[in-house]
Amino acid sequence: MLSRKLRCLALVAGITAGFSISVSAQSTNIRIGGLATLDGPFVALGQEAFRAMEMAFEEANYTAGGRKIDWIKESSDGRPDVALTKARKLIEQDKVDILIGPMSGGEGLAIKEYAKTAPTKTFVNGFSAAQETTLVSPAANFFRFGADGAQWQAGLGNYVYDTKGYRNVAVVAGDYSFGYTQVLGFMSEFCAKGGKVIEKIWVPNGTKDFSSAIARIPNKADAVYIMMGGADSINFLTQYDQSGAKQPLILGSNVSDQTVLSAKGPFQRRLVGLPSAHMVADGIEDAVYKDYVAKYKKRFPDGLSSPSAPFYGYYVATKAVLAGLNQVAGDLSGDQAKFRAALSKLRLDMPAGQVSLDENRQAIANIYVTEVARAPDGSLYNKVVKVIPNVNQTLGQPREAFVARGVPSRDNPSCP
Amino acid sequence: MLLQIKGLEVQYGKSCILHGVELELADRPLAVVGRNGMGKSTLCNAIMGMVPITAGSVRFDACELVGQHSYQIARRGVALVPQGRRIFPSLTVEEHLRLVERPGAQKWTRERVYEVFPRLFERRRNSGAALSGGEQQMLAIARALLCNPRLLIMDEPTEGLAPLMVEQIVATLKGMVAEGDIALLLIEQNLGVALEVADAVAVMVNGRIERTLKASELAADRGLQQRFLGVSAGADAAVS
Amino acid sequence: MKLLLLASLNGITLAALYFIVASGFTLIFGMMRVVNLAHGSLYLIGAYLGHDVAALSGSFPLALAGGALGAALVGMAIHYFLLDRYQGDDLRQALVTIGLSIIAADLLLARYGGLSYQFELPEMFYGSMPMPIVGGYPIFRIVLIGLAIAVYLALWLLVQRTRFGIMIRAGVDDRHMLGAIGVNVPLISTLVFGLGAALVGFAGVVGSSALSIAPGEDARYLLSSLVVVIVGGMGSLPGAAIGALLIGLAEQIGLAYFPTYSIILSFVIMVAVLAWRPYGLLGRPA
Amino acid sequence: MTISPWVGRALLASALLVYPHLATDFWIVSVGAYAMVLGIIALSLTFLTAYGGMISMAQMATAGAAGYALAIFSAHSASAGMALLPWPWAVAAAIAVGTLTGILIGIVAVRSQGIYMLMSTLAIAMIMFYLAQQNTTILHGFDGFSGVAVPRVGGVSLREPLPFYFLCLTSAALLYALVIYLVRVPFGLVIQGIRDDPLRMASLGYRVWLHQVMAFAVAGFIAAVGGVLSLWYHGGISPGSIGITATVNVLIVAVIGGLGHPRGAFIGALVFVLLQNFAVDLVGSNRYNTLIGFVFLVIVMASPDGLTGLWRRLRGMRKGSLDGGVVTQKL
Repeated sequence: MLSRKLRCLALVAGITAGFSISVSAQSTNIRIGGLATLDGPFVALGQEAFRAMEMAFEEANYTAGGRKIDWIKESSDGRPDVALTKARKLIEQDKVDILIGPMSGGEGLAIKEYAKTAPTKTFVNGFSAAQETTLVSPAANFFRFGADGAQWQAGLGNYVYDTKGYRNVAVVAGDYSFGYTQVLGFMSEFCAKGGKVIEKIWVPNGTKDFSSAIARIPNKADAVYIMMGGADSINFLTQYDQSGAKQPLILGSNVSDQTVLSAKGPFQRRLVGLPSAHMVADGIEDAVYKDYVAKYKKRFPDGLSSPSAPFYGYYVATKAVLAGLNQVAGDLSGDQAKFRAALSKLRLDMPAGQVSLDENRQAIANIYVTEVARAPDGSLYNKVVKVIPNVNQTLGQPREAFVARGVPSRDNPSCP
Repeated sequence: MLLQIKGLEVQYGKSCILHGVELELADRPLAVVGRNGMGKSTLCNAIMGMVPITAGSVRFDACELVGQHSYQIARRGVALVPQGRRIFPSLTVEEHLRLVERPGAQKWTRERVYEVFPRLFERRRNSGAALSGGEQQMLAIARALLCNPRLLIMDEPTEGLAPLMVEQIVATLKGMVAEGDIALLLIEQNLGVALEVADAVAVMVNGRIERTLKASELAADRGLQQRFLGVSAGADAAVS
Repeated sequence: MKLLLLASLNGITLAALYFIVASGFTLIFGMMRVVNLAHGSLYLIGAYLGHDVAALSGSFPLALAGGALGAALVGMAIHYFLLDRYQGDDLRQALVTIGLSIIAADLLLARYGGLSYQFELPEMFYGSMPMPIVGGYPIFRIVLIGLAIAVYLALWLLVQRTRFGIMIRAGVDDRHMLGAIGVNVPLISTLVFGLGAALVGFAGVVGSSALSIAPGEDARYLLSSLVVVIVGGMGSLPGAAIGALLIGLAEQIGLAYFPTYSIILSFVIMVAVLAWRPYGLLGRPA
Repeated sequence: MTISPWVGRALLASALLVYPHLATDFWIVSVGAYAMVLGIIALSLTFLTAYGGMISMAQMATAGAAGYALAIFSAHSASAGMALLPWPWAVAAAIAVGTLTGILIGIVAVRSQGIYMLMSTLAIAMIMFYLAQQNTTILHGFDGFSGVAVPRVGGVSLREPLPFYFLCLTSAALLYALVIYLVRVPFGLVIQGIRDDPLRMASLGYRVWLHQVMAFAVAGFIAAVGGVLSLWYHGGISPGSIGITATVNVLIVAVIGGLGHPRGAFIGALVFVLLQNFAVDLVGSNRYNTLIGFVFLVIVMASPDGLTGLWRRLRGMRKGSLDGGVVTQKL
């Protein structure tokens, strides 16, 4: 009895000691943690995220501000709980100085709250795009160099109203906060112009057979705005195509992503010409951007046909961290105060345009209105039809008024 | 010896059902008698490989059965007419027989079974669940015979049957014994049936074979019957 | 009216897919009392293998055969090497299959990545066909109904009309007795497991043509199979058909009329059935 | 080997008390405290299984019910700092909700047995998961609650590593003692009697279903405490906390440790937490799920009652006795 327990304890103590030693062997390197999803529904996005960090670090030769960089990867599965557990491990056990991540909205909210309990570290958002993360009670050490889900839709409402001439639109979107956020982004312009959203069909997360949701789309809708997660949108597009429905589609940001455009399937023929908007577009006609795409293709021959939005999100985040470190010459002393100040003032010239931060450390960036087009090699890409420069989180409205309209929900906003 | 059981032990969880059964059977029919809960059915199932055996050996025709799958035991020539008949309720009579019938020239065929049990032929399209107790028993016996066994184990074949039916079963058994090519191990509560069919009787008490004796010997000794089985002459009434 | 009709049609066609997936599950449980919680993994394996075959051969029928055969082989190996030894210990078998499904999900992710796959259907199955009242309806979803009926009839014939089927039914009734009359139950079990796996592998190819295939679908189809067979009664083929119809209709009609809680509806039906008939509509105690 | 078990227990207790003074915050909270939180939730399952012969997949959902209740009553980032109830009342209400959930689940679950019960409770867990995901007005839908305020007692936040560790340790010890106590009083003996032979207990005049539902109530209470601690640990709760992965994880923890004895829950939780944190370091960030699945599979196949049983058997083997090798477990 005794010997057994002693041995148990010895074992635990041994493991503890072993890992403690491996960590206490600290060097002068800067430790950067990467948190993305390699498991669960967002796995394809997670693979892109780590590719992005890898490419950014390689470009900097794993050095910033004169110090070497140690990169520690952790993976969650899209659940806030798990993201938090992994973030804790990165911060408390792996002793990273800076954490880049996470991937999805709920995770982002959890990490932002956790950031408040670790004020001496710096958190840079990866790709999570929930509006509240930086709009409501932001954390002083949490930075987001990417636009949020509502920003992503800037320009789309005006474009489909003016150019496509749609007046009545039906919405089919994922029944969760990211869906509400994107719809808000789309509707705030579209409704202001006088357009009507005559029906909103919220489909539960995890729905794979959308046929009956499609059946509910009213005939008098000029177009259908759709927004759901990657794999789900492929199902939707297929079923929409097969149902014989004729109305044109307007794509939420996830639906026009490369992870969807690159997926193999017969629905593809339906996509050409469909409008969408995002913080990046693979059809940007710009030498810097083309160079970025070329580097991606060269570095990741088994990757997508061009870098995806999550890749861009993590790439910009990593680039921002590196730039900040360079500005302070790698000096993270004083609980990283200097580094954070440098981050706040950064003006980054990124492949998709300049990025700067507002007072909540939320990105102000270009948004690209696009249409899906077919490249000469047969692959699909988002052709830029309009650039909306310097979109801020409140979509150009005064902050108080914007916040007062409340968090996006099933019924907010509304213009039937 | 056709069947030779040595030191057979069976446990269910922590409770011991058989502890050290010793039994031998040659060509002549042997009956095992005993009160309820003494382990008779467990003995049958153990021979057939249907319950895990803790210790001991079961040799059939000089071949060890312990550790073999029950289908292997069945293919060696042991057949069981189990307690409660265990007819497959979803199968028709015909399907029961098709299931066990082996191709090639065999002593027992579907035709012969229907000859012996004409009632089964009449009911061949009925499902096992729809049969009466006696019909089920005929079917269970027919199913075992179609395996063309060298040893037939019958566990309480007359249990719950009407007296007329019991007589018919006894007659069938006696006929089989008379033909002489199937050895019979008969488990019986009904002492009258046991004594009428078997030559020798093994008495089972608390998971052991207490004693093996000639059928005539037990028949004659009411004291012994009372002691081992708690029965008296009344039990014979079923047959007489 | 049009919406109700469309939703019902969608429900029936979804039920067809659910039935094909669940038929393998119920067959395996009925014969062996194995709750195969790796059923969803076999669905994924079938779908991915089918995709590989289609990529190599360009043939949809070959993909169907490849998915079914691949899943069958994997299923038989699982049964022979890992499950057969725990016959009768159903909890242990459930746990082993949980472990397998965790490993399978991860290895499939390593092999096929996180992207969604979808089959290029033969041209004749693609698009929609005209129908009264509802206007048009996807051809492949009608084909799905046909496939489900074909699977049902084939299984029915196999179970009712062949000696193998007699063995399966006898095994469901009393597998120990089946062994005692000389039937090699372990072999039959492995074959039945293979058959069940083949069905779900086939369903994987069909399902990823009608919908799509991606990591995470394993858990989804495992859950839907569980719900379908628990409602219908574990081990019963007509039960699986009834359960699939109920669940498919509930999901689609729910999605059409009260989408917010539609996804809960099928689980509520299941709990209601369990509370009223603990072994399902057509099931019976083990 | 001749030292009394009490000495061993005292040593274990003192080790658990000394440990947080030697370890880093990560080892105190993310390993030590979290293993105890997870262990408490798994304990509720082990209690049902070891003594009641029942497998419930809804224990994470039960814990989640308590967690959600506490999140609603407490201050959190969405309620802008206003708590509905003072925290002791909120905790009491949360534990009441968890216990009640356990009772309700039990009423449905005890209508079936064995593997059927496993499946029906899995279905109930899924209902609760989807309910949490779809209800936006009360349960905040897909995002759930984040930034839940953790109470301060006497100026000390319970979220600080040491207070939180000792809170978890005390809860775990008390619940463990509760289980050990319960199984020795008449109620526990009846539960075990029902596990072994429900018909016999029914014929002796015991109301079988009532006792089984009461066992679910006890399990619900234990899980509810785990749910409260888990909410404070994570600072929030979302549908994913009670989804299929989390649900299966509780089973994995209990099985790795051993379903035969309450201590298995904590041993399993410790192993699981270590694996979850360090499997990445062993096999790289890509295939750590394979490792977790493989460890689970090996333990399931090697030992029907997990690591506790394996340990017992290894000891038996070394002593040269065979009886240690036969561990039968009826479920």
